[in-house]
Amino acid sequence: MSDHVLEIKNISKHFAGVKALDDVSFDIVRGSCHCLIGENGAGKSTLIKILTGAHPKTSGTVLYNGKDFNPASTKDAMKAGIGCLFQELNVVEKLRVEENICLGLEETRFGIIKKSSNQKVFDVLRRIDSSIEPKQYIEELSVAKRQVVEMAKALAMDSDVIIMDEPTASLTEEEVKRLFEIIHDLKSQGITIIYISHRLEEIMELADYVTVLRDGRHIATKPRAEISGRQELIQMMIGKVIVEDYVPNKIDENIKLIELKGVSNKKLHNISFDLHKGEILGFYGLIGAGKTEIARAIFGADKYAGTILVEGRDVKAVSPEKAITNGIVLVPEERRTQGICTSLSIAVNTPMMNYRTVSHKGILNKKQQGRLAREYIEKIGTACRDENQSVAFLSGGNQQKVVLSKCLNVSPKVLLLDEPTRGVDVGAKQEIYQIIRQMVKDGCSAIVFSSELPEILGLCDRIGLLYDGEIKMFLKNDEHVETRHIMSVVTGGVENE
Amino acid sequence: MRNNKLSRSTQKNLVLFVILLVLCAFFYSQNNRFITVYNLTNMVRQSLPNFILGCGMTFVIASGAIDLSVGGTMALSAMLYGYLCIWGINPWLAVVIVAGFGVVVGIFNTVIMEKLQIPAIMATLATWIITAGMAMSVCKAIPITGPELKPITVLNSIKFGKIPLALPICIVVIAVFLFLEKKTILGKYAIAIGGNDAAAHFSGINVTKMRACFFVLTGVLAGLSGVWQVARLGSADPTIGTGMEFKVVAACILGGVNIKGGEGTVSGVMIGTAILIVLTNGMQMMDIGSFYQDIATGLVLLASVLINSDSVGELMGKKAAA
Amino acid sequence: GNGGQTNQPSQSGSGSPGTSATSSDPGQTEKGAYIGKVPITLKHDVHGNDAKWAEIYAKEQYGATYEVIDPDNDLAAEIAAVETFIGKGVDGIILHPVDENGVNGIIQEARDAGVNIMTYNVKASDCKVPFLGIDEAEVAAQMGADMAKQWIELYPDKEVKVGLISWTNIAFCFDNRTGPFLKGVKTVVDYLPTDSWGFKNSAGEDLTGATYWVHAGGDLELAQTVTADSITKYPDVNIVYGDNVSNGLGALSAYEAAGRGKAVDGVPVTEIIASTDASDGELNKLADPTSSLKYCLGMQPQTFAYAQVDMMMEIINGQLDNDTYVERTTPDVYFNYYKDSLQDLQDWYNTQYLPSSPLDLVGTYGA
Amino acid sequence: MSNQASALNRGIKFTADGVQNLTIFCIFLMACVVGFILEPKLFFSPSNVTSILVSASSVIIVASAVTLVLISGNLNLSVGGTGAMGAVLFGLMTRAGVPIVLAALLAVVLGLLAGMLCGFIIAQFKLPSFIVSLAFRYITRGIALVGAGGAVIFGLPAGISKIGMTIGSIPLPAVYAIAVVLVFVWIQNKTVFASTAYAVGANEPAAHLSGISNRKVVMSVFAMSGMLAAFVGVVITSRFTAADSGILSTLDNDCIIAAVLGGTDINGGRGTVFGMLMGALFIVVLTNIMNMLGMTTYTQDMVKGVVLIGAILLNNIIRKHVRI
Ligand SMILES: Nc1ncnc2c1ncn2[C@@H]1O[C@H](COP(=O)(O)OP(=O)(O)OP(=O)(O)O)[C@@H](O)[C@H]1O
Ligand SMILES: Nc1ncnc2c1ncn2[C@@H]1O[C@H](COP(=O)(O)OP(=O)(O)OP(=O)(O)O)[C@@H](O)[C@H]1O
Ligand SMILES: [Mg+2]
Ligand SMILES: [Mg+2]
Repeated sequence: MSDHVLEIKNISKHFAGVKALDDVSFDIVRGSCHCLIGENGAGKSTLIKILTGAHPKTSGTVLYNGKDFNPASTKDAMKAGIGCLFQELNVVEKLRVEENICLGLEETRFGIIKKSSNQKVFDVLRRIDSSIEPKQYIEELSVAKRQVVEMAKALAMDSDVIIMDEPTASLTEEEVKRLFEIIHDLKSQGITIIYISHRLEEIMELADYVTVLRDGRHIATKPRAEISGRQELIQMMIGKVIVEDYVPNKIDENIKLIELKGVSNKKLHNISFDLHKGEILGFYGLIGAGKTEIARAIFGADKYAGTILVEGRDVKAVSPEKAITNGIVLVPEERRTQGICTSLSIAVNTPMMNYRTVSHKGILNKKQQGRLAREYIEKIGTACRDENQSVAFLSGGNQQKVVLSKCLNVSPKVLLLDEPTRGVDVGAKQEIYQIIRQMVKDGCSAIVFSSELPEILGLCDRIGLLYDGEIKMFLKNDEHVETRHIMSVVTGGVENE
Repeated sequence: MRNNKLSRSTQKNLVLFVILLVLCAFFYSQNNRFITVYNLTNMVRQSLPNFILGCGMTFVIASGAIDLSVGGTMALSAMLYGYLCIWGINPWLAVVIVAGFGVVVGIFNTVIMEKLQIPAIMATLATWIITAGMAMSVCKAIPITGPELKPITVLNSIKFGKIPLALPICIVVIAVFLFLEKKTILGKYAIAIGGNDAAAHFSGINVTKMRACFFVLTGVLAGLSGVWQVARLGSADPTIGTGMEFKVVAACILGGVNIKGGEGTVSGVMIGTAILIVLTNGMQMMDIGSFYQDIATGLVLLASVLINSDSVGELMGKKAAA
Repeated sequence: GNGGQTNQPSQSGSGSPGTSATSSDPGQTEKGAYIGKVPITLKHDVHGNDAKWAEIYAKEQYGATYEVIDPDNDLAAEIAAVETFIGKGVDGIILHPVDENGVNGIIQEARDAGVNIMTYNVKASDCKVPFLGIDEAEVAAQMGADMAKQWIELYPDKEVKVGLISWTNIAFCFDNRTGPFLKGVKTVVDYLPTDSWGFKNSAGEDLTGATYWVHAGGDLELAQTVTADSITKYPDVNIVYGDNVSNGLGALSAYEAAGRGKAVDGVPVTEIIASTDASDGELNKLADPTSSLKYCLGMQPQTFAYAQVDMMMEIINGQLDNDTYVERTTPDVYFNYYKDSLQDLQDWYNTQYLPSSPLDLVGTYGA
Repeated sequence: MSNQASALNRGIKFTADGVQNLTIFCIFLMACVVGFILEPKLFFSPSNVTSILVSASSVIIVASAVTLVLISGNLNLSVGGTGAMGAVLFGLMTRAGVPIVLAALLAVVLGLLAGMLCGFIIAQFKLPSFIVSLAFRYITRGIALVGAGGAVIFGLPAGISKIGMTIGSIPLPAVYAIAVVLVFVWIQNKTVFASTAYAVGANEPAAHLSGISNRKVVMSVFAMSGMLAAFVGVVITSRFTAADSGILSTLDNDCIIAAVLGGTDINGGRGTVFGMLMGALFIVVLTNIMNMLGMTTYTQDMVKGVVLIGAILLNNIIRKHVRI
């Protein structure tokens, strides 16, 4: 047997009008951790879906253990030994943990489930996270623990190859560490890992080999040893190097746009802070620290106890509608489910937060609507066919730009940005940062909620550190900021180390 | 916490069961003939189709679909059965053939849903229009009858002491479906598909095939319900099953099945069915006109979704806390 | 039977029920009898009034308790209703079968349970219990003949063509209404078409003669739409019959919507329309000299209700054997714009229908 | 990556909505041609055209609003019951001597309130519209039955027939239908309200975070459909000079079918009133043709079922291939 567990030869995949993969070839070494990187829409997930039988390929061949491999379904691929953790969460809330892990793998006779030994389930679970009980219902678990269950499922399948598509997107530091240990463990057992992530630090730490895709094409496959660092990876991914640097904004300390006084709810404890005019305030914390909750409370999307003053007035925030009239807008963290209406066109999405710019007394001016959309498309450089294109057919970064257009159209005083670049590729990220900086220059203030420290450090004037629903401290952003210190605070360490 | 987690659906069922008992007690206090062996077994005999279709519909709705075609399938099955008997086919063999026809309808539903990508509600609505129309047009809407139908009508009059055959049939069907729900992949997969069909798909479950199973279940049960109605009525009437789809769906919702899928138990649906039936019968026992029964059904349905809804639950939880 | 009264409304319109006087001993049981009634539906005025008259009469005449369960034209619901009454422990059940073949089993079950039961209007196919009918078929035939004669008299050179808006799926309607109606027309004209519609009466005879024959199922809207399309296709049909109130008035409204359905001083312009039931809606049109609805068959809800209760009480009191088929008949009537005076119509209505409707024919159309 | 947009040419391009509308329009025309070939003398005769328009009017009027209900991602199974309730209330009031216009107004307001309450419960408690409107279907129909005592209410003043009569050869119900459709085409195309309905139907959480009030939208579309349903009940009552508690028994399905034939997505976010109009007219023309062919109502139902599947299939194909 060759030492290549998978050989990918000249794979192409065409969707209606889109070449998602174009003549991709590379090999994967048995027992290695093979990382796959590329910008959004580069074709990573598509490749995975072909390997796991979720999509048929248009042309090309895959050799698995030297033999032609053409799985008709994910079940086929699983049986052959290719297990997968897909990008979206794939657990069933109303079933128990053990039922989820066994789902699709039950030993049955005539459809009747045999009382199988769930020993393996116990073992696998205990190895990853012993705090999860097999009898618990998924709906009682946190998002992160649900992910762990999913991972356990892939492990329980005795796979030869395990594919992980952005598994760490919503894991805590601790959990990521444990995941990496597991990956090392698996490798030592001869299991091959295919690992996809946008977090290049993880790639640098984990990879044995790295394959870079760009626009559906194969750019390079290199052993880890031959890669000099992150910059090289980024260069391969986008073709040019981007420098992130922080420029302080002009802040008027006398004007407080927003004041929070002792805001609390289910997840928040006594949150108090001010936002000054012209300032970009950042909130950093790990997943579950309560960033989204603060954003939603200010935006009036969730209930809270305590006071929020907007320009000195108590808003008794009741609804996003009111918040928008007060000049506050939110870029929500889940773009597809909260930010845009995918089935509608860019032109229809753009005025959604403020119809007054395209209507008079409730009557819509379609021409004005088109003009407005085109104006923003040009102003912030959204790549699209024209303003009548459905947002569904845009890439992630461009969808995010549509969300920003919506917010810009309000001429907001305060911009709330929750994970503004989540799932957005490196190139589009820079463009989005540029838009945010420009908006602040033009007179609005912003609060950025992010779990990516570089983003916070590159944008914000002041940084609030969150841990478990509480603000632990505020820092001024300058060259003295120490990342080690920040990390220790947000992971629950002592405040004044 | 610990007891809580075991029993969210069991708790709901208990509450429903208590409501059922309270209703029964109330109607008994109004007319003590409400609780007699005759009246209680009668309710089962009259509503056998509601009970057994409820069993199948639980799986369909829990899996995130809906089957609005059951009424039409019942009618067409009844007509098919009538003609088979008149053509001289053995009445028991005819039952099997009708069950087979139910399988065909189930597969037809699945094909238009899954292959043609038509939402369940529209697909099964179309099937309902077609089957109900076909049932009416084959006989020009005139019920068919004849001595050939005699053997099946025996089913309606068989009694063990005071217990009519319908009761054991009902119990057996419910037992079978409880078994299917708890002990076979059908129950788990229905919840899995309804709760998260992508997860089910990526777990290697053939979603289309499972959906076909669920629709075949309701198809077969609708076919058999059609035969049962022929046995009850002594004639194959093409209006059999009119409005059945909404009655069954209403019972499912009342029984705690989530219309969006991912949640629901056969036992809950059986209690829900029983509540609706007790309500109708009890109101008749009190000599309340049938027009008021529609209103009562609507109000009960509304109350049950309100009680099951999260936002109302939150509201009440908050009040309890305050 | 004891039905053979003449069909002139002025005579049959007397409110006193023929046989009620025979109930010699009203309060025979101390507590009073307990009667359950299962009509075909309560959604038609005739049946609703029938049920209400029966309740009043049962209470006043016999001190009986009387309850109704409405199956609304659904056989399964009808059987369930009878079962419910058995469960409630009634002394007797008065049943209007939805389907003549569908009720044999449940009648037997009631008898087995020791509950008295009789049918009315529709006879169960396997009938072994007393039955109260109406001499509707004879009257319908007379009305058909009369209408055809009237039309020929008005328009001697316009060929008679018949359109029927009916319940094509109920054999009872063929037997007692549309079938006899066609036969009546045929006694006057001999050239009606002979194409088969595939509708047979319960004797298995093919019913022919209509130029169009559509199903409207006693539903106003459906009657209106199917008639509208028939008007387009067969504009020269001139004798139109709807076999119940909704079928008749639905048909009329379709003709009206097509700009027809009119009369001048009681002389129909394009067609002559007949309905069935003689409820206030129909009588209003019939009396109106500008409407072409000029004939109406009329069930007599009060007479009929009284006769039912009397018959049931005889059964309960042992004067009639419940396990023997006995047929009684009550008289039916038909009305005609040309012969019946407004006062007669109003009097008949006031007797037969409960005084809930503000019908005032004399005031509206008189003088 | 950035300024491609301005470089792209802008010729005339059909959106999926446009293609769908064109398709259903062509299908409707084809049905008309078939009708004309089968019955050359009768099909385009004034009486037949009138009859088609009158038959379609109830569905067109109510489905105009139901299309918006579907666009907002909801179903309304209670329009038939609401219509019957409006009819009975109108009948009872006019019989009791309430002035006709006032009675009609009150009936329509009752329909509006019933719809609004239904929409309120759906939006406020975040309940599936299928179930809530099903409950309302039972309740409204029950109220209609109780109000009418089950029977048809006759003895209404002759004056009410003015509301639904035919003036010359122009039937008023058809005039109402045309007026309502025009208003709703305008609403759908020109108002912010309709835009918010599309947004709510396409993605409710996103619309919420854009400051669009789901409750306002849902209450409005349900109120509109309830109002128009009651209005249709009034018109029918005046046409029959009788208030029937059993009317409009198939209206719920018919409205959904007309809208879906016209390209409305049952899952929300897509659809046009014009498409619904074509869908409704197509169904009525089809029925008309089948009636003229002498098909029984039952056989017609079968054909309609098959047509429904075909139409949805066609719409899906268009959606798949017109990727704009
Ligand atoms: N089902 C589909 N139909 C049409 N186009 C698709 C489909 N799935 C993916 N694409 C397109 O194929 C391209 C590759 O997408 P893919 O999901 O593989 O990217 P990715 O590298 O996984 O991106 P991300 O980092 O955002 O997950 C994109 O342009 C995408 O729009
Ligand atoms: N849908 C959900 N179901 C259950 N728990 C949830 C859900 N969403 C969030 N949580 C949990 O609620 C807590 C707070 O979540 P929140 O979204 O406010 O955090 P965050 O700091 O914004 O993190 P994120 O980086 O995910 O946005 C976390 O423990 C998280 O796991
Ligand atoms: Mg991906
Ligand atoms: Mg968050």
